Amino acid sequence: MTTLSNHVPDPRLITAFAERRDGPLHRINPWTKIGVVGVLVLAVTVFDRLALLAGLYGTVLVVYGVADLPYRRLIGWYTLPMLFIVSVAGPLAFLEPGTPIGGALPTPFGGFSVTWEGLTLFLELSCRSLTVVTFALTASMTTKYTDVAYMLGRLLPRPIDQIALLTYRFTFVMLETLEDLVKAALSRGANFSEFWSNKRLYARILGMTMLSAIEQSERLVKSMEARGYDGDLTLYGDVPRPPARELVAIAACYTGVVAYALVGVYEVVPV
Amino acid sequence: MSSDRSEERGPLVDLQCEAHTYPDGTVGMHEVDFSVYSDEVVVLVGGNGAGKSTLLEHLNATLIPDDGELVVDGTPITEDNKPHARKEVGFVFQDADTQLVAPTVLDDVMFGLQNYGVPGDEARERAREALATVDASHLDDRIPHYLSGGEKRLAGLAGVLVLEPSVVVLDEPLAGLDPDRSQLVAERIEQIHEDGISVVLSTHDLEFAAEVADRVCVMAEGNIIGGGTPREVFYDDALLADANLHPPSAVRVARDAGLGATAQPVTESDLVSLLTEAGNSNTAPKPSTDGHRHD
Amino acid sequence: MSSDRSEERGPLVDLQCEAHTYPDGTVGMHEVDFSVYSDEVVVLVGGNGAGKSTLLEHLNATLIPDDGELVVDGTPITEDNKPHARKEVGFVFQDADTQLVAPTVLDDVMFGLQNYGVPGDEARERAREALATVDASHLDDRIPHYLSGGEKRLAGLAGVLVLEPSVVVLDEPLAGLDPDRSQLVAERIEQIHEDGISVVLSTHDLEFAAEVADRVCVMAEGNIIGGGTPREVFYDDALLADANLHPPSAVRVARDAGLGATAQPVTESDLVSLLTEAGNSNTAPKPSTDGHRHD
Amino acid sequence: MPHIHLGEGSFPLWALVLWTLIGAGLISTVVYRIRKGGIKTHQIALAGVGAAASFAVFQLNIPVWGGIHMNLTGLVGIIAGPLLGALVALVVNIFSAALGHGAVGLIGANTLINASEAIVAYYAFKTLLGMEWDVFPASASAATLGLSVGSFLMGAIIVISGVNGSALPRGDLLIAVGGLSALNLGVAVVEGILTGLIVQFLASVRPDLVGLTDRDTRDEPTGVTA
Ligand SMILES: Nc1ncnc2c1ncn2[C@@H]1O[C@H](COP(=O)(O)OP(=O)(O)OP(=O)(O)O)[C@@H](O)[C@H]1O
Ligand SMILES: Nc1ncnc2c1ncn2[C@@H]1O[C@H](COP(=O)(O)OP(=O)(O)OP(=O)(O)O)[C@@H](O)[C@H]1O
Ligand SMILES: [Mg+2]
Ligand SMILES: [Mg+2]
Repeated sequence: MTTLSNHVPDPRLITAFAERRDGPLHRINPWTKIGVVGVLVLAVTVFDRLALLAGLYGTVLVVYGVADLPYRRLIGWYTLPMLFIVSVAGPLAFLEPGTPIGGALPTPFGGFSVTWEGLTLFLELSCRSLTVVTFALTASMTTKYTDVAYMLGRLLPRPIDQIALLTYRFTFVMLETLEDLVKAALSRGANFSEFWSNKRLYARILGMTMLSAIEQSERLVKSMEARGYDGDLTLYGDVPRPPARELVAIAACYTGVVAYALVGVYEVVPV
Repeated sequence: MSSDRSEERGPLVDLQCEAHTYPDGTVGMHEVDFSVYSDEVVVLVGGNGAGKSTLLEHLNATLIPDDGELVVDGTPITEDNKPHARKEVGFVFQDADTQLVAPTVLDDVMFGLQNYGVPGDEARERAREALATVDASHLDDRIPHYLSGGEKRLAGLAGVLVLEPSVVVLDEPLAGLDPDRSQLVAERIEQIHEDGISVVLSTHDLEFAAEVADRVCVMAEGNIIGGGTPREVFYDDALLADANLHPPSAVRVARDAGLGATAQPVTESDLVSLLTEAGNSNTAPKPSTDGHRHD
Repeated sequence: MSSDRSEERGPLVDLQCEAHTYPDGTVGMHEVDFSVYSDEVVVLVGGNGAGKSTLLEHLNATLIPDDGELVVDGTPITEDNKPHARKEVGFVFQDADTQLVAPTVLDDVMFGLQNYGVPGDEARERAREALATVDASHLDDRIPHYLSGGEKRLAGLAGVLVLEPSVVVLDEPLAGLDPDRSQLVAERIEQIHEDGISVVLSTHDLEFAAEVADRVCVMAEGNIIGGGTPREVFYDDALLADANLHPPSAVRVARDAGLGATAQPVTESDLVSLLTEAGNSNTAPKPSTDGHRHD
Repeated sequence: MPHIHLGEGSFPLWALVLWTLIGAGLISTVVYRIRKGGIKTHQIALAGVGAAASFAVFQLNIPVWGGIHMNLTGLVGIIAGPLLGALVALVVNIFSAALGHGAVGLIGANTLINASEAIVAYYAFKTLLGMEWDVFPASASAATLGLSVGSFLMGAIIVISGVNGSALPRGDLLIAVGGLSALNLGVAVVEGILTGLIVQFLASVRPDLVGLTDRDTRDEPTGVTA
């Protein structure tokens, strides 16, 4: 559907990859993947050299390919995370103190130019962000729907787990509602290409989506209470503990990152 | 219908309702007395907005009458023992999507058991059995999102049957289903009935109503305006006209063809046997009968 | 059917589709060639998930084939002239709720006109007329959200008719409607057809299909596996079995009662006239039915 | 310019820990209050399906300035109330992070920002309605205000944390962040107007909905503020 964005990954597509394909990453324990996400977050936060960050990013990109996922889509999905980087690191690239690249741009406020340090910062931030984005997508696209649900049930406290489980289940339903509304309006000649002259149409479509959500929730309450629900949806299913070798690998990753941080970055442990 | 047994035991569910007013002020149902006896299939028919869903939702205390009483298996239901009504009266809602809340079909069937504190292993066991009774064992690890309409409904039915209710209520069980899936669901309903569970359902498909009902209740404008056996109801023109209903196909055909005077067929098979009997009793040469693949 | 006229003019809509794959990889439809000629009612039948909605949504370029072409009234539809397809082919979606987006019914009917730049007064005038053609003038200032299912569908139909399309596509127009409202919608469909607009619809109600169709297309697993007049299709056992369908009631009754050999009734009224003629041609006053002599 | 979430790895470790702790503190408070009041099934269902809708709406491309995306956080706050609104913000951020939008390590910070939007929008809306404002101006202003507070908070979080690896003094960082906040304010106005129109629409088809919100939160007279 053209109006639904291709800059935002469609949960239905993500789930389809997880459910219908079977690559090497599909066979890795979901908890291990969460562990890797954690170690990557830590790593991109503490690593302080562009080369290191770029290496990490490159590795994750390779893993994405090994998992048999489409690179072409990834480019579109990078748009939103890159926007933060461009809007924060963009100005910083000019403001960052350091050696200017090429000549300065004369402006009323003085000379203006991108510095080497600014450029490095920009690239560092990009690698940091895209490393985790890419791996989060890899994990989402290779972890089965039920495993995700069980983990949500495990990780989140009540009642957040209940809300998250329902959100996960109903995202698919709500997407279809939204899509149906857009389809129906398009077939009567609606024009979605300009916002300001069509703002009422947008409001109605989004309003109907919300309304349908509210009414769906009213029906949901009835059906859950009819089966004795009182705010406590526990799932019996579970995701098994990772096998020993995966645990060892994760532990090694964490140790490596922490050691590097202590020695290389914060210099807590003198070399 | 083992009516002696049911009279002896009294109704399984007995609803005395003065009226039901929705929060926005719409009166969904007026004064209604409605009972379900053991081992019967009751079908509610009536136009859109006649109050069928409103009535059904009173039977397990999903809705509460403005003034009145619900008695389930001899126990009056109050705010405190709603769970009793919920347990004895299983409810399959029309909207199959809101019925399935858990990540897999098996989890969903176990959902009710878990709410009543059945331990995991036993719950899993019973859930598998319930899925088997509706011929849906193969669905156990499927995600609700990928189920077809008919499969969703079977899963919803299993999730209710697993609680071993004495009455199962179904709101428009055939809505949106193709003929094959409708038949599958209809067969499951018949089978539940054979297992000794009473069934109350609403439908717009009067052929289906004629087929499964022991008793038909006709609703219009929030009232039960009549009822009886399918034959009594579907040959009562005045009653059907009041409810804006038309008789089922077999009745119309028999009528229009001037056949219905004495035999009064209500289902397709009634009509067929009427016609074949008539044909046989005639001396006329028997027409070619290639079509005994009646379902 | 003025088939000479339609042959002369070529099809109104012509879809040549290699396949349609949904974003998640599901193939909703395989190779399909489908045309709609002027002044005909085409009915798609098939089980749940057979691909009916997928096919219908191609007819006004809501969906685009992976590879293939849609030609509307002689114009091939590309990314740039989708509006042409949207204007010529009106689409009434199954879910009436996602169809009505304006605060009142009249506003909603005017919605399409405003999109095409028709000035307010004229739009209002035409919207009122469109509501009148579906017998829904009294609904004009109601809030769509509070309408009954049948009323919503009439409002949706008016919103499409007002655009004066040459083809109207309806996805399961009778879903969820009571018999009275079904009949009202069915009558409106007949009337649209009489006004010279071609109609394409999908339905699970084969009695209704038999009633309204000039041509029936049978779908299964994303393919059109057969088609023809209702009589051809509903007496083709092999075809129906392939699509997991059962023939409509009249056909089954005629079959099972051994009446169908030559007369082959497909609608209830066919059956009735078969039976009454048989009755009349006979001297027997009672339901004697060797109606196979009828042709 | 889409609605911007903080990106992964942009802050030093101490800031990540700090914002996660504060975010967790906010959520704990909310959870505590909800549990104390006894959460009702209908609240769970409303929050769950509401979050699903908010997440689905994010898929819609709104063609302003090359395309923006919104979660309608202000609207969620107005409909679901401050407590559920905060939880919805968390859940939506978790799912967004899983799809590569937003950041796993900064779920705390991003939740803080979105929850404040929902909470402020809710109270502003109630207040303005109390001052006899019409539905449209009240909801549009409330949402705009909520989202502005959110974007201000986001700017503050960046300035306090400092950008990972940048040697720029905080004062100069303020200038860079000013640009970002300005963009976010622009989006806030668009989303505010849209929210106003949506609430107006909802009020026209289901006038009871605003009252329904009342019922959900009546037992919570004092609000949770970020
Ligand atoms: N949640 C609600 N709030 C307000 N009014 C309602 C609600 N649900 C139903 N009603 C109204 O109550 C009346 C009875 O509705 P009900 O849903 O019971 O009819 P029904 O016989 O089940 O119709 P259908 O065949 O269309 O399902 C109708 O007038 C309807 O508009
Ligand atoms: N949006 C979608 N995304 C993915 N798959 C889809 C989507 N819509 C339909 N499908 C799949 O495409 C196939 C054809 O579906 P379609 O809706 O066309 O069937 P249908 O004949 O209209 O069925 P029904 O009678 O249940 O309406 C089915 O396998 C269905 O699961
Ligand atoms: Mg109903
Ligand atoms: Mg369909």
